[in-house]
Amino acid sequence: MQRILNDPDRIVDEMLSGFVKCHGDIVKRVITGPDNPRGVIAAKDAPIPGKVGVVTGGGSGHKPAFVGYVGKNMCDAAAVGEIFTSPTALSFLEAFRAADGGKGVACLYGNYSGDNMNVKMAARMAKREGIQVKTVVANDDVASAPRDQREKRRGVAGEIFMWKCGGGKAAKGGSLDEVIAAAQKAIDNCHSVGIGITPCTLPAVGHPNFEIKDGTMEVGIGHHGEPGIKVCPLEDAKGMAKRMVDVVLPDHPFEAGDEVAVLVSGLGATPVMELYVLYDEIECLLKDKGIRIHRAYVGNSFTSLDMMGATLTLMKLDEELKELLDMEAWCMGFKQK
Amino acid sequence: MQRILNDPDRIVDEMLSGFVKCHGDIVKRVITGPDNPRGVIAAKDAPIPGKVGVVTGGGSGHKPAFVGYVGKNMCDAAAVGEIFTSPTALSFLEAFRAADGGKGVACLYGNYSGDNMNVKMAARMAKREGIQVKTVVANDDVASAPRDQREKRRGVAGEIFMWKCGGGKAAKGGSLDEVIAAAQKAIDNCHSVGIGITPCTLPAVGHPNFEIKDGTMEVGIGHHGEPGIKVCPLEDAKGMAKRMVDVVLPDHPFEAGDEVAVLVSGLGATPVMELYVLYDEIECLLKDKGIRIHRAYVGNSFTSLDMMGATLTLMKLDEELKELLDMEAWCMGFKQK
Amino acid sequence: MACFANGEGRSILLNMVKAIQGHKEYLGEVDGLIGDGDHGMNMNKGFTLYAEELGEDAVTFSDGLFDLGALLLNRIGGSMGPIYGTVFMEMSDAANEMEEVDLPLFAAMMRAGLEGLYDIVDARPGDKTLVDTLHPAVQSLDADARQGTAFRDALANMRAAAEAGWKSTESLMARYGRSARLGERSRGVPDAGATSCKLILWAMAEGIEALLR
Amino acid sequence: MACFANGEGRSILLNMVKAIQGHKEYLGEVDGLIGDGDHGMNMNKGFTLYAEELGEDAVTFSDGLFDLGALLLNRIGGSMGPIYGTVFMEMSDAANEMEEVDLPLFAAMMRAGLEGLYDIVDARPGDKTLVDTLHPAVQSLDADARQGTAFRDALANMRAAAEAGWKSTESLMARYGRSARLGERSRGVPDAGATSCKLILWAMAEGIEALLR
Ligand SMILES: Nc1ncnc2c1ncn2[C@@H]1O[C@H](COP(=O)(O)OP(=O)(O)O)[C@@H](O)[C@H]1O
Ligand SMILES: Nc1ncnc2c1ncn2[C@@H]1O[C@H](COP(=O)(O)OP(=O)(O)O)[C@@H](O)[C@H]1O
Ligand SMILES: [Mg+2]
Ligand SMILES: [Mg+2]
Ligand SMILES: [Mg+2]
Ligand SMILES: [Mg+2]
Repeated sequence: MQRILNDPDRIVDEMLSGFVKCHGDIVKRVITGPDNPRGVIAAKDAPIPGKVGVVTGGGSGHKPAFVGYVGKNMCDAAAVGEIFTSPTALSFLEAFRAADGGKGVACLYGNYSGDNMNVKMAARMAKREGIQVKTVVANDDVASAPRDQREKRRGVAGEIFMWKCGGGKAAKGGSLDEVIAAAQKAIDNCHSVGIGITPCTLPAVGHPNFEIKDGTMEVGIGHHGEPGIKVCPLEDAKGMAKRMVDVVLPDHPFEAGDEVAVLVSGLGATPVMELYVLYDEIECLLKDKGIRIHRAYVGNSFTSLDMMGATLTLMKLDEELKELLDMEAWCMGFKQK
Repeated sequence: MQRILNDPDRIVDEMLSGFVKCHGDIVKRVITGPDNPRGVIAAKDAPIPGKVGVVTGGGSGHKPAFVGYVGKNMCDAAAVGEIFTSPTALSFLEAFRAADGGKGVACLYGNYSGDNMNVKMAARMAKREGIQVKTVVANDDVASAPRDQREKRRGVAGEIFMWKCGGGKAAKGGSLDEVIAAAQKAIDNCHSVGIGITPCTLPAVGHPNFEIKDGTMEVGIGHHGEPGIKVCPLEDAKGMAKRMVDVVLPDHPFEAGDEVAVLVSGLGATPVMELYVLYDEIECLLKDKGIRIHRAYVGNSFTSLDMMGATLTLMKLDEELKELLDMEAWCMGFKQK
Repeated sequence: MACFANGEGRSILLNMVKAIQGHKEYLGEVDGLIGDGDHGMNMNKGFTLYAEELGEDAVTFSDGLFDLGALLLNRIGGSMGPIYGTVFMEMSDAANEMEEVDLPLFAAMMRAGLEGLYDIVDARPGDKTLVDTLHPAVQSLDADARQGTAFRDALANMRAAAEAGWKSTESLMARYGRSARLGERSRGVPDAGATSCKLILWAMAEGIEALLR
Repeated sequence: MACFANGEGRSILLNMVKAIQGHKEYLGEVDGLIGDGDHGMNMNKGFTLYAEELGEDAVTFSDGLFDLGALLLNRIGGSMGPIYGTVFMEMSDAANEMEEVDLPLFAAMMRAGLEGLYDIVDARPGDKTLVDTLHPAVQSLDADARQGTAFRDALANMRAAAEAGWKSTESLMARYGRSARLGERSRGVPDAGATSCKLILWAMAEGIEALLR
């Protein structure tokens, strides 16, 4: 395994150490109790009294997610788990503490069973401490369950739009219920799909986790390499774009005249140049359908270690979501004026 | 080859098309003559009358370089070559035209023989059109030639600091000579080294360009996979950090009390998480030597397609460079408030 | 009636640790096939940390289970933190700090673990999770406790039940956890949690067998 | 004295195109060893584009050289654009639109190409660049033109000189271009530009030989 690391079992803590050193103008590390030496990552000025706290968290290996979305007008704190492993309940609890400005905490996270269990336990503990926590569970990955079982779907890159809109609402002074409602609306309007073309290697495991045969691609792959809906021969960018759009469009469904935000995220090791080639194709397909692109984001926004491939997320916009999406934001992973 | 593309021979044009669609708020494509259908990428508001134009350019495959550094307070225009191939003289000429606000153009580019020849030819043509062009040639790659032959060294990620400082000077209303002097000082103060741990594959070639054997690493590798000073057994992040610092520090030389800017760039396919681990080690080593870090940047800032590995760049700061570095900037690849 | 001294728990616990450490790669591979490949890594990290913190100390079986469970819950996270954390801590509570553990008590501990788990997950037998290993093991112990089977025989029966349950996950379709989204594609591979649970129950049984008197 | 009709240049030019197209991978590999691997790709793209734009048209050798050179310079870039662009365009200028090309004229064209190149690069023989192929080829033609050798024999001599020059780059240490920074590590591999130059000169010679009368 050709990688840059020391002890694979300590990679998360070392990464956090470097992250905090580099982004001290945006974030800080907060340790509120002795049992969680890792602490959590919080926005530099968190908690903001009188503002609803926005919290997220999840396993590591998805950079910029999750700590890269802590900052102005996005998340106030993030709990950090081991690679591909939910943070502990204690860790979520610490994030709640770090984010709570007295108006309650909106915990906006992805639908994975570990996260579900740990957030639930943490929310219970927080309640005992007098912190009110409400949650939104992202489930935007179309490929992970049929439409009538949306509650079973995984959360993927759509989470970024959920944080942006929830975080924006909180920054505008929204109440906990308003923040939850905005974040819920955002994720309900998000539909994503991924295509994997190479597997990823967990540093502590040392060999690829699963196989994607040369010359094939996995349509609907999850952010941890969870197998997708279909393995098919590798296609060109045009073919991949069509496949992604064909999965995502009918799901909302998106229709001519709809205004959308588009996010094309690399899975980690795909050169960004190729993401623009892919976006170029996607834009053409959306235009052809009469869909209007309000904003587009292209980059490695939600990754899976060294996996090659990309995800497409479309969010249907209304006036409220547009206003929230357009707000300034300043995190390591999301800088917008 | 597992990649996202259509016709490998058209990848650069398709990438540019997607890039311009996505970043229309920052850049535009400018075509000033019929002979170069690709045109060049210019800042949205370029040329700015009365401001010195800042131009760069180079082969593709280095995203965000070069087009990702066109924008506010950085470059006004960039010429775009094929993958790893200098842009044509005509293309550089078009970039000069697109950037010239009547005060002349500072062409800040990297030391590669193709770029040298094409820029020289373009400058000659520009002169005939009444555009004054002066150049700074980046040569910050310590591993590429001994210190007493600095003029032979390649330009690598230090170019970003050169653009930042040159671009800043131009934005502040500096004259052409002042812009050139600032950019020259910036690059003279930059010292870089790269370590490659996997090779890269040119899309049109379809297999890795060169070999880095599993379990080894190439110290001093160039941004196109040019062999380095030494192949040695793969080390951990601590070992790599030490090797990089040991190459770079004696070169200026950097000394206790010096203030520096640090840039740790991934080579494309290395997960960003690992770059933070590396930065964590580098920061410790610099601190130990009494070197003060004024600003640090970590990310995929100057890449080599899908190569794994990283580069370290240190720039020695003085008051002028600090002021220029601290200025706001807004490009796809460099967003700073 | 056969029993073992709660105070001698150290060897049982270390046997469980050894079982996980020895199957770290295997568990990762099984999880890699239809999950995300981290199961071996996380389990190994948690169990190894526990062994390190225990050091050379003696510990009762029930206290050890509590410490191990709390460590998994508070320091490892993932699905395994809350799941095994809950199971082990509930088992510990049910032991009620008794000095000797006989079959009825051990069966009650195991049932408490399963019930604690049911409190936090919706999965039930047949859903291709570790419940498919744990549930038949508990059933088997309960039945043997009621029938007055010898402790040693009951442990052998429990092992067989756990193994059969684990094996059954191979042909099941996952409905919870990461592999749930695979539908039909999840068949043909055992569940990772069911696999680690089988290893743990076997190691626990072996540890107890060596102490029985 | 033997000569060929400038107006029949098409077959010579297409022979050069074919030589590059047929060695695209090989040139990429040679450049990959101590350069950046793009030499085959760029050369192939430029020469193929030229052939496409030429289509079915007839063209004089000298006009074709100019078009090919201009295309490389204006559309391909890299080092090859200015280098081969200059060489071909200077050769074309030196042909002076003559209707027949004999050995003295061809030798003069080649010399003009080399001199144009010397105007824009500092590399000289021994620096492990395409100069090591081009320079001896020009020398050989010059000598044969002075001595009145038959055109066909002079072309054979030129080929041998180019090949020997190309071969010599294998043991040289690079001093210009990307591989220059390799120092000692650049020995043992031929230079990419010297390789393509040899292919081009051979194809050019073959093309001329077929037209000689
Ligand atoms: N909701 C759930 N209910 C019951 N068991 C579950 C659930 N989610 C996961 N599991 C168990 O956890 C195992 C996976 O554990 P692990 O790989 O450590 O965590 P993760 O799935 O978060 O990566 C599965 O094989 C399954 O047995
Ligand atoms: N400064 C120079 N002088 C003479 N020849 C050069 C110079 N730079 C490059 N070359 C020639 O160009 C060849 C490489 O061409 P190519 O790979 O197409 O361009 P690049 O080096 O820009 O990738 C070298 O093998 C060498 O023969
Ligand atoms: Mg996991
Ligand atoms: Mg090149
Ligand atoms: Mg797992
Ligand atoms: Mg080359």
